[in-house]
Amino acid sequence: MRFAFTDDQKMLRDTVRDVLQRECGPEVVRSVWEGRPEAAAAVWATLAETGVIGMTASKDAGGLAMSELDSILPFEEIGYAALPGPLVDTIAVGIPLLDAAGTNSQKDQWLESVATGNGKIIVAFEDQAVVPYADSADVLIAERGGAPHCVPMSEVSVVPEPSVDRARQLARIDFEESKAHRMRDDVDGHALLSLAKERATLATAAQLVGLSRRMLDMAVQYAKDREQFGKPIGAQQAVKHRLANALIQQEFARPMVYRAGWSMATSQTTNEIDVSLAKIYAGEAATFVAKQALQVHGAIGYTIECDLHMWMKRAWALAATRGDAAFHRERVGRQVL
Amino acid sequence: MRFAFTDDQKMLRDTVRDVLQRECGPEVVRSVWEGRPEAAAAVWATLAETGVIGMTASKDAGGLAMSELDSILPFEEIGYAALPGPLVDTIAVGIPLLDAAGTNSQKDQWLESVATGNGKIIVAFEDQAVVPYADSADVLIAERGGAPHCVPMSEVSVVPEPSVDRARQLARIDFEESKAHRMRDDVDGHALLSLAKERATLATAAQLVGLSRRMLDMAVQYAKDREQFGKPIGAQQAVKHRLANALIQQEFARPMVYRAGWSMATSQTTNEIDVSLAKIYAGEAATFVAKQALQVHGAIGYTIECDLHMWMKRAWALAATRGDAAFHRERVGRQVL
Amino acid sequence: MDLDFTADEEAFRKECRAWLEANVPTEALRSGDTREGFRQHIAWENVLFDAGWAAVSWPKRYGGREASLVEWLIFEEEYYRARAPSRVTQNGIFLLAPTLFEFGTDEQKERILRPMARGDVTWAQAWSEPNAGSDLAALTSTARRVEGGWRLTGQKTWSTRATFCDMAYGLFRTDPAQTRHRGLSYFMFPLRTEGVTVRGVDRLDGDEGFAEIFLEDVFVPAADIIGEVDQGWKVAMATTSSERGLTLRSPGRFMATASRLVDLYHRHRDRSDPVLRDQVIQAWMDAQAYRWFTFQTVTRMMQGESIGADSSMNKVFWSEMDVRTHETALALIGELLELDEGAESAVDQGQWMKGFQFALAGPIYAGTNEIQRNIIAERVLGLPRK
Amino acid sequence: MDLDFTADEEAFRKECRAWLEANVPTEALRSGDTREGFRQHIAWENVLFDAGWAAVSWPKRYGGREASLVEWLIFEEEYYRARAPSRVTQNGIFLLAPTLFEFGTDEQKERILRPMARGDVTWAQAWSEPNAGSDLAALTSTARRVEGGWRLTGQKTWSTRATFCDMAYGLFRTDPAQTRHRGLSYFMFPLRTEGVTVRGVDRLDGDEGFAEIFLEDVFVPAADIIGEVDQGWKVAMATTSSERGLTLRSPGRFMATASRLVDLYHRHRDRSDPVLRDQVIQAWMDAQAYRWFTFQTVTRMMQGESIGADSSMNKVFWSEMDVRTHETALALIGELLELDEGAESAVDQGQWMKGFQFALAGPIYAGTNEIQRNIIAERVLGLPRK
Repeated sequence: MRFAFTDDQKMLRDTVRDVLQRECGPEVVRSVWEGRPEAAAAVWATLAETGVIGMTASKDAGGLAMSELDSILPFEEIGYAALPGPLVDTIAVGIPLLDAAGTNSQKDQWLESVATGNGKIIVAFEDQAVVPYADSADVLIAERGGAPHCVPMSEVSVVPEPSVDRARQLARIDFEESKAHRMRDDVDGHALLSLAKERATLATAAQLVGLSRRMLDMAVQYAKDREQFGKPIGAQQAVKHRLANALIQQEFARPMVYRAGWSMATSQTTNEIDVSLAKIYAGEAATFVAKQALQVHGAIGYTIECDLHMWMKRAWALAATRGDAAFHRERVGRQVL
Repeated sequence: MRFAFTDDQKMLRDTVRDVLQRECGPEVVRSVWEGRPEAAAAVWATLAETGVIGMTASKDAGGLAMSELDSILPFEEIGYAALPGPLVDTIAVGIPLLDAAGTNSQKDQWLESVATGNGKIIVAFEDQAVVPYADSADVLIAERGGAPHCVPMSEVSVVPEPSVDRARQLARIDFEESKAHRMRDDVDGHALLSLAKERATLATAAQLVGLSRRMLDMAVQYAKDREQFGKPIGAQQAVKHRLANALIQQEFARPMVYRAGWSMATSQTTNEIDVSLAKIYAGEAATFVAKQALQVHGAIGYTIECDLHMWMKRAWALAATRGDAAFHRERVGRQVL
Repeated sequence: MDLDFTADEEAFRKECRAWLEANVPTEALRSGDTREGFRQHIAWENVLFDAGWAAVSWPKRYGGREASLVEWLIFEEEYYRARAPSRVTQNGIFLLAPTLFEFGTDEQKERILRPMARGDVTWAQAWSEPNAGSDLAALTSTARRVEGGWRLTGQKTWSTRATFCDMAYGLFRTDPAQTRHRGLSYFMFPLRTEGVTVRGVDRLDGDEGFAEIFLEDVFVPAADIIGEVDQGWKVAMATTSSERGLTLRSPGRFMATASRLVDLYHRHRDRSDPVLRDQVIQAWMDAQAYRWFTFQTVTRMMQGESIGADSSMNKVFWSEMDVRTHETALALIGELLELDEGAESAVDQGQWMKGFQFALAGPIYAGTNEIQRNIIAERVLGLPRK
Repeated sequence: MDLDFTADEEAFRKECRAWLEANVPTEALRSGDTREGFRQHIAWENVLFDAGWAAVSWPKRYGGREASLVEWLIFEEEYYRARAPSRVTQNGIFLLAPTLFEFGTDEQKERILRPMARGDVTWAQAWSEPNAGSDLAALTSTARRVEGGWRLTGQKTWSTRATFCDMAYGLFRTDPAQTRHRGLSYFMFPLRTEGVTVRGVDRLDGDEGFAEIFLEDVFVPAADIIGEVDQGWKVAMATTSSERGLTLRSPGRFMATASRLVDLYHRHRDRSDPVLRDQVIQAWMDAQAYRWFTFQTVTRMMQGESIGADSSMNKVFWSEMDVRTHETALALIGELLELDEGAESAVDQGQWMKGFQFALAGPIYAGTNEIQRNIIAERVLGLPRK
């Protein structure tokens, strides 16, 4: 029993953190928010250079063949920075699916270009009414009739459906199915899609942890800086206890997410329930921290001039997506009771 | 629309309050707690003299023919004092049942003596596994086969079942049914028993409000008196907010209870749901206030030397009796949804 | 105690309902916190005033109906039930007007009230300053006495709809030798005049609901002080108490939200788990609790009692109930909750997310709930200040 | 990261489980907080020690097995799973011993540890005083230097099981010229000696679990100070941190409670509404969360990190989880929840109400949760003290 990341995993986290700190300040997120998704393009390119975009690709495909556990900390950092774009879909879900189920021609067309940062994948499961980042993606991997399909975005119709998080370009999508879209039929497409759903959920949970940490950092900083009644508001016991509660909820969510990463990476029999626990705790922590951070900020937090709102809205969206609390609690409940 | 008690109702409340303040200090409750139920006998007698015990009896029976609304404030005061004894059973439930469904001989034997304080009624509905105060009662009114029965306690077997609230002598009871026990068969016994259940629930809710008020008073006083770190603990914002939350929950429960009293007294069609709302809010307020009061008291509140525990345990017991939160929430839910 | 409405009250309700059914615009107006929507709402306020419904509890001479507090609550219930437009005049009618009734001169009342209630002159509050939010007494804006009046200088913030309004009111330090609560006066001042700059600030939901107001030597005639010079704190406190209490958030609003929630529940029953069902029940019950608490309070007021710090309990209760109710709605909606107004697939046109964001301001504005709990603890329970 | 147990760890678990299955008394002992029960529990402690299970993480020379922290957690999981008796030696083994290991002399360790772990000499903590609870530095008990040692005078309170114990430990002011945290020393002192009066105080659940200790000129040899004279605060703080943290409440305890709750749920399924079902799930999940958080912490410790103020998060989490879990159990039981131990109709012999009352102390003792949240805010988040 050893519950800690390896030095390699931490080094990768530090790499991602450095890139995002340098290249993805709040002003970048804000630019995307205001309708300029190209503002994040350079970040994507730098991440690709460091190997993060292709990290889950097999070595044959020029990737690092990294596991779900290896990608947990990078996704946490991506959440911390609120970097917009189909990162989960591309890294955690799309590349492994393409690698495992793509035909040779699909792989030739997409795998290397995506893994090296020259293309973006979005993934649509059949239970999704809308998908994010369709505007900026190059290829869609879609579940249809229980089987995976690989469709160039040029063949996909996209109807925007604005999200409250304007950096998440949501859309309804549709496509005319053709033979060329079908992925390999000599693999168990259903099983791969199931696995893909768990991976999407896990990576989303990791992002939620990062969002939570950032909102808490913002609130703590604000509580130290803002003075009322002649002292920092962070000296008020009510503010202290509010932020202490936020920290507790966040810190008890983290090991749940890390553990789910390990369960996925080592194919534990409990991995579905572990992923559900991760999503429940991470989602509840992030929305709870959001609420505390907003209350600590007061009126300033209630404006779109303050950066907080971009993280808060991402947290609301991600907590409800890839199975909301009701869905995952029910899944846990069926196992436990 | 006028949501206020009359001067008469308030005068009656003041009378009860004065009697209890004078004669039912915590030491009286403690005596009963320690196994001397006779310690409360004088209080019962004084209450009878003021007419409170017989208040619900019809004028024919020498009572004041007072309504469920009239008895709300007295029961709140009884809760405030934590006076032990079958007050709800006798005043709110037993006397009106005896009055409405008693045979002439049952009434002759019990009604006047009970109404004047010379006897105590306990009431047992069929869904009750245990009943309180069987030890100190003179007559039992029991639901059996859906019909009310009136049984002298001398004919009832009583097996004690200790409550965590030692002032509430709980017991399992049983009796051999005989013809003499049957109450009048020319009245709708089923309807009277249903009404009796609502009355028992309502009076219990009123007691819970009183219990809550007393615990909050104790906690506020303690917070003013107890000093730590060179100042009263009540100057700490965490203590302030805890007690403010307690007050809010309590004060929003009160009108729900008063309203249910009015609904019962005026036979509104909504009276079942109104009684459920009263019980839910009063029960949750009392248990919430209990928890806050204990935390404010700290270790001292955690001993049986401090009076608080007697109120706290009564609150736990009453919140769960006459239908707990789950029961009443379901009853409300069926109406609302 | 008589919780039935009187025949007069029932008649009043019937009249409200009939008028609203006939007059409430069938098509939803744009948000009153946008420029275009504000104009639409003002047109509605004109209609409302001309029919005598703009300020039902006011004296008839100012355009009211001299309705009792209970009748006012009935009006509100009917207003929200009819889903009538939100009141962009509320910072005038519900916050400034009570102050004028208590402290204003006859001249001020004659001049100000009717145009305010009709929406001909619109009012914004100007309480906070960048460094005086919760700590209102830390304000630094000043008023300098000049011939015939005063010159105001300083900066105000979180001024709701000030970008669209004509006038504002707030506190300024008239005695520079005094600090904190002393030496302040309560001014009404124009927003469209020389020396005033108003900068809109977008709210969480993207609407331009707030503004900053910059004042540089802005002239205000002496007649536009309310109450006595240097007594502004006392005058203002009367207003903040009505802001917290009944007038800002009457139960009708939450009863309407609760019934819309029940309706949403029925439409989403397929995905709603039993825990959400219970939360829907809780939301409905809480709206009831708030209603009965309010009728009890109103009865106390009608019997001449003053409510004072008790109104802080109202504020905490309704603001937190409103957040919980919207959270429950969003949980019922599930994954699609993030869809914004204008998204075709949005449930109920995205109004629940919009309402949720609006509700989140509840625990912050009109005195944060932290401040309210301090008030409850200190003034109602008597706990020591320090 | 490897969340599987190693072969050695699995073997250790197997050994624990086998021994406990063979040795845990089949009939429940009386409460260890009653005189008779205390005696029964001590007999059990003897058995435990003689088999080498009393303090698994201690060095072998003191009767331990030099188990790793992970192995200690495994032992605890097995111990609670087996429903073995509660540890009446815990205030010695888990609170005093860590202090002795860090600050004690070799002589002290040789003399004290084995009898402590075997239950031959039993230990009570004596931290609080009537006017020094949360504010421990306000204590007024003194130690006067005399030939060969010290004379202790003062009053201690909330001393768990001091009525039954042989010895106690606590802080006394050795330098009368100093105040607050300065000039205190950490003493071990006898409870059955001249000048000591112990008065039992009944807990909420009626057991005589607490005591007050009155000391009048009680002699203590110089050898019974731990650490340096006047440095007692520093020494004590090391202990209070282990009190809050892992050693006092290991996850095994809550996992066992959660599985008993699941079992109760299955037996009361007929009356349990879906909301209670969800609370049962929550209780189970929280016990899991606490377990994984703890394994993460223990890994940090095994890598040489010091945990410090983070342990306050443990304290808040487990204490509030424990209350919630018991509240859920009581809600499942419903109307019969008030039945006490000894009531025939009580569900599970009334243990849930008993456990609930015990759980209620969690947010109070070992530093109230208010104090813990202050620590988290100030020392972990770095918020200003004043």
